[in-house]
Amino acid sequence: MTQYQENATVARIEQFTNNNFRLTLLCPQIAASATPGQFVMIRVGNGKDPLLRRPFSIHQTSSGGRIQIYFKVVGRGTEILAQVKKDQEISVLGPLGRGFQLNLSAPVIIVGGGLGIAPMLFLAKENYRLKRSCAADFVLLGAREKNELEHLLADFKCLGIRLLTATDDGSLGHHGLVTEIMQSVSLPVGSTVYACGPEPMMAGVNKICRSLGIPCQVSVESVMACGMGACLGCSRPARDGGYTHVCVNGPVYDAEELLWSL
Amino acid sequence: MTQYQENATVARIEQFTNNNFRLTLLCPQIAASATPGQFVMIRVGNGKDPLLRRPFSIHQTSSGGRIQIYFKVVGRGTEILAQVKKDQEISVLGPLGRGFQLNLSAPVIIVGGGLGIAPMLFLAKENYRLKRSCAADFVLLGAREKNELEHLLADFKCLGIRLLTATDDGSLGHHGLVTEIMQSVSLPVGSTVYACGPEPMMAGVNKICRSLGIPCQVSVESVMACGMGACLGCSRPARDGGYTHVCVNGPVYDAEELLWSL
Amino acid sequence: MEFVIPRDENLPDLRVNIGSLELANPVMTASGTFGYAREFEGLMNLHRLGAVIVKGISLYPRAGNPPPRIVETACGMLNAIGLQNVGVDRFITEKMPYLQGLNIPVIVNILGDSLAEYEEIAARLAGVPGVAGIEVNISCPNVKKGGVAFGTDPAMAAAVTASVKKKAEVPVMVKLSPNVSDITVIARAVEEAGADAISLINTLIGMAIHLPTRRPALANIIGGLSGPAIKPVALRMVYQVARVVSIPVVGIGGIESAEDALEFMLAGATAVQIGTANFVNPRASEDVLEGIGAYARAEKLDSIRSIIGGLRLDKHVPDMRNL
Amino acid sequence: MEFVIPRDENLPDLRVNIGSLELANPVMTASGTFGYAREFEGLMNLHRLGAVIVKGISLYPRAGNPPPRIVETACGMLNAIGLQNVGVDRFITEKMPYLQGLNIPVIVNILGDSLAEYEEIAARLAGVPGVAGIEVNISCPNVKKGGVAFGTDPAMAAAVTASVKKKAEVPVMVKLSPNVSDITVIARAVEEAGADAISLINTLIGMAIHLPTRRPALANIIGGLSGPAIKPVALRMVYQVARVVSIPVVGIGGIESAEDALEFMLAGATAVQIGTANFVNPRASEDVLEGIGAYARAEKLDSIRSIIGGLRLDKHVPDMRNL
Ligand SMILES: Cc1cc2nc3c(=O)[nH]c(=O)nc-3n(C[C@H](O)[C@H](O)[C@H](O)COP(=O)(O)OP(=O)(O)OC[C@H]3O[C@@H](n4cnc5c(N)ncnc54)[C@H](O)[C@@H]3O)c2cc1C
Ligand SMILES: Cc1cc2nc3c(=O)[nH]c(=O)nc-3n(C[C@H](O)[C@H](O)[C@H](O)COP(=O)(O)OP(=O)(O)OC[C@H]3O[C@@H](n4cnc5c(N)ncnc54)[C@H](O)[C@@H]3O)c2cc1C
Ligand SMILES: Cc1cc2nc3c(=O)[nH]c(=O)nc-3n(C[C@H](O)[C@H](O)[C@H](O)COP(=O)(O)O)c2cc1C
Ligand SMILES: Cc1cc2nc3c(=O)[nH]c(=O)nc-3n(C[C@H](O)[C@H](O)[C@H](O)COP(=O)(O)O)c2cc1C
Ligand code: FES
Ligand code: FES
Repeated sequence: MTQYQENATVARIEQFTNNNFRLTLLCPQIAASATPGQFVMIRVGNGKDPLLRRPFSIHQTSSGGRIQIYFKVVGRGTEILAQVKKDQEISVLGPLGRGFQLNLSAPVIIVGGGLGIAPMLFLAKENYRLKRSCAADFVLLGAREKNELEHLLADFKCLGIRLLTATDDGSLGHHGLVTEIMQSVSLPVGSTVYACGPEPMMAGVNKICRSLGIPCQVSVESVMACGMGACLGCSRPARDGGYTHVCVNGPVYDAEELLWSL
Repeated sequence: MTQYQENATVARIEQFTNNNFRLTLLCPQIAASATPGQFVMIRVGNGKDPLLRRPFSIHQTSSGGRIQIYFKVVGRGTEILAQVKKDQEISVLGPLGRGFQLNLSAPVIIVGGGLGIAPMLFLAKENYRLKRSCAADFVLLGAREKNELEHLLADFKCLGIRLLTATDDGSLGHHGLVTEIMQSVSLPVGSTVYACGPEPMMAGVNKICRSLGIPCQVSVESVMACGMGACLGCSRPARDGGYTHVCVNGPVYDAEELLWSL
Repeated sequence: MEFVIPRDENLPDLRVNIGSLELANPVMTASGTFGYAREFEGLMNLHRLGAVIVKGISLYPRAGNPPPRIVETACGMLNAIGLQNVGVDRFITEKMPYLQGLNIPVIVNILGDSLAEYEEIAARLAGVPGVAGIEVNISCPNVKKGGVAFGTDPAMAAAVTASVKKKAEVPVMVKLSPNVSDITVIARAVEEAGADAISLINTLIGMAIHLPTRRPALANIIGGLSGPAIKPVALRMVYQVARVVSIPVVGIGGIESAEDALEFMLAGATAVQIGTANFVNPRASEDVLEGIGAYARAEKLDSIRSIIGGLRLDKHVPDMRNL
Repeated sequence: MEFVIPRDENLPDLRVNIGSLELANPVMTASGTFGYAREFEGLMNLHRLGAVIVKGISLYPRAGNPPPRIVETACGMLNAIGLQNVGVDRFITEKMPYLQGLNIPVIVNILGDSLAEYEEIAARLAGVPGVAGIEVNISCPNVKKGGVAFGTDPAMAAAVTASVKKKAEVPVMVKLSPNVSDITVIARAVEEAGADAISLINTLIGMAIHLPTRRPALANIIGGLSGPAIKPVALRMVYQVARVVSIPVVGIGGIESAEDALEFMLAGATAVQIGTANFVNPRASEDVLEGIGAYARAEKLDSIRSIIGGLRLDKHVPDMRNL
């Protein structure tokens, strides 16, 4: 697995809500080698503070050597990142981590909640590109409210995969949790579920999958310093009693490898 | 002496050379109370690094509540400052320090070298505004080369005070040091000399003044943390054997109060 | 000493006690970073300060170190002022009248070269109107004689404390040096010697080099590191000390915001001091005070005292981030 | 051990010696910040490193601390990894073959719970092909047993050094803890006990609190502070130690650039280690190396050795700034 440190040019900045942004970054080497579920570590400034890079899922790649990240301002680092200017250069390290294992021979259900939608577009696109037919597949997206979702839908819709949405306030799609719509779709034996979102959502998705005997791959988070297995900082308790390192063993796991509290 | 901490709006950015900039800042309280020779402390960023404010002489003030600073990029702080955008807000603290003592009843010679020209425009303007006649006065400006000087000249010229220039490379005015042109102008007894520039220049100006028995006021620098007498960091050896604090006792001194090595 | 503590009934109760001294709020200014208060007069409301701590005072005036005395470092600064000050007698006649007029507790930071000097300074401050407390600096890294030695040896630290206590008529707070192997040993020693409170930390000893000239950035070669860079060390030491002493602990080190101050209080500090931040934002202490008030209101605290030492250690919530 | 030191005749001479070990250049990677080197394979040219120092190895595998293990601070970070590692035996079989193939000196950082454990690890490393040196970590703040105690007591530090020296067949470098009152005392103790070199500093002990949850930011509560924030402390300690020992000193702490590295060398360091900077810029060590080369060329140095300890203390040029 080869990784690159590239000075990426900011090609496009989209602001969806007060706090939700999408950046298009020109970093050809990373774009060419990334697979769905992998992430990048971005240096938000040139100075010594904030010191560490910030991890972001690869939202999608383009043949023009671009990648996108979709992120929310939650603290100092993302605040600075939200202020980048077009054509500015920022240092991007990637692609990092182990991504999703595609299942090209059976139905897949892709479940994204909140910012967890970020890696799911790349996954859905690759799934669509490589698979003979997506007729049995589903994309289920949840968010707090309509304006956190609507700008993302076009990119999913053009794949023609069946798409269902849920919002906490009912402003778009199902009024409630994405796990609720999941229970309304049929999950045939042999299908694979992919989930990324808040911990309780992923725990809920996993619970449903387990009860149906369906494998579930989740993409999880952790605090990270290096993103490449060097610092051992990103540990997460594993089912086997030890720790797993999200940056190299994940961020995508078979949900059964991890511990869930629901 | 009242001081203010204002969130100043950047009203105008002028770039004269690769490294020389002039900023116009809207900070009405500071503008209204500043006198020539005083300075401001500017916070170049919002973060924790670089931590300390940077001192800059007040280049001129305007009745519209503006001040100007004229500065050169020499390190991290000035590098960041050179990248401010129009309409951005930056925190300015001032006016600080003791400025020049005007002499309205006798000829004055204003000598500025390099970035030391910065405070001299404000001084020349006040001298012109308050004095009956400037017919016997001189402004002497020195710099390394033409393009460090030429953009500043218009503002001086419109005062009608006699203006002589010197450049190290001869690209504008006298080919040599500003102290050399100083020896070519008559310095009548009773006149006052004001100088700001590199230490050797000020030492040279002072030597000439001393030999003629003419008082010389100089504006000097020092590393500063607070700019307001609180940290005692900006000490400079004084002639009396003790230390003087440039931010409160200066930056303008009677040259005889300080120690000079030439 | 008695102070009229302004207590707006709509405001949360921010009062805290440092020994017998009640402060209107837990925000003080750190010695050496706030001059003699007057410097900040026009830039903030001095009357709102919980207390003001003045620049370190010695028995005789000191000229301080040659320049350069300060240099910026990553998220911090080094200083080697060398305790320049006017001496205790001129402090009393020249500086105290203004300070007394502020009607807030004035805590005098003192430093001596010997036990006798510490005792003598305390004696001269006894009965001076307006002096509400003494902070004993046993930790300044910039003075060759005395200074460090007192702060790193528990027996000496205790002896200094006892000397000052002998003469002091106001609460005595001892300010510890962080440049020690085990801060709790020193803390316990000064508590046993009668300290009414402990403040920490003073600066970490550091150094910077100016590569182009290949010279030390400070004429004194070494200096004291302060600012946000040292906050993690300060917070750790406050936490460790607060667990082993029963006198109040005052937190110092890189505090810039109300969040910083509240973290120190959770770690066990009864009050805090704002140092280097005063240089960056001359009204930092007032901003911190307002932020603490806003927090107390938002969290519906009856008294800010309720968060002192309130760090939750029960069960760690793994950082599941913010997806 | 012998290494083929690539020596381009057009390049300045950057070789330095750590005891009997000659390094092609003074740039190493610090333990715990560079994994087992392979992680950086595609991101920089590993063959150019002066030496690689691997993550701390203990006698038996360790699982490390529960998360969160890291948190960012002002210009720095805290870590409480808890010395997670595969143990010395698996290190030798699983990690050494790759490392040996790099054809650069591999220095193994070791940590034990007792003198016997330190000795045993050294014994197991004896004769392992590719191991060019041992770095003895007596300073990790994150392991309850051993760790800190060894690093803060001169007698214990000396005893650990002697134990390792008994079995080691390669130069032994002892890595000091900065969390002590007087670093020179520990440095002299390990020198007398036979250390071939001293590296410093390990992390400062610090703490961070997550205000919204009122909990420590690290599950371990305290952790080790690293990064640019600690550079002034590290530089000061290197300066102090280099003046009192005659063995080589290796500087560590917040080094991000060639300028930083050169400052440590002026202060007395023979070589440097790049730590936290590897996380920010995975090719930091190569960038530092190139910068040192450029400096040596620009300053026309015959050998980089000529700047070691070259700090100029003669006469201070007052900071007249840049007008
Ligand atoms: C593999 C991976 C992929 C990711 N992909 C995305 C993505 O595609 N889009 C996206 O928006 N984000 C993504 N994230 C999360 C993203 O990295 C963070 O939001 C970002 O690093 C925050 O940086 P910051 O400086 O803005 O916030 P910080 O200031 O670092 O803090 C962020 C938040 O975390 C909280 N926090 C900090 N420490 C603790 C603690 N100890 N316990 C509990 N809470 C704490 C803070 O309160 C704050 O709310 C991903 C993370 C990982 C690991
Ligand atoms: C009262 C006053 C008024 C001023 N007015 C002006 C003005 O009008 N215009 C203007 O351009 N500048 C002015 N200055 C200077 C200005 O403040 C500095 O140029 C600025 O602070 C530099 O900040 P920086 O972060 O860019 O550089 P820094 O990174 O802080 O370093 C600046 C330079 O100083 C050198 N330096 C740092 N430490 C030392 C040391 N110990 N010994 C020797 N050299 C050292 C560095 O090598 C570098 O070249 C004034 C200074 C004072 C005190
Ligand atoms: C310029 C300066 C001067 C100081 N002078 C003193 C002093 O005289 N006495 C003292 O006890 N502490 C002194 N200190 C230490 C501060 O009071 C404080 O303990 C330290 O700076 C850490 O806090 P901070 O990070 O908030 O600045 C000084 C600090 C600075 C920066
Ligand atoms: C995540 C992390 C893990 C570390 N692990 C070790 C270790 O196993 N052994 C050791 O001696 N030092 C360890 N250190 C300390 C570093 O080697 C180094 O001494 C310290 O970080 C200071 O250097 P820096 O500021 O350049 O990072 C670790 C540091 C970090 C940040
Ligand atoms: S983030 Fe460093 S090992 Fe995972
Ligand atoms: S800069 Fe602080 S006293 Fe002058």
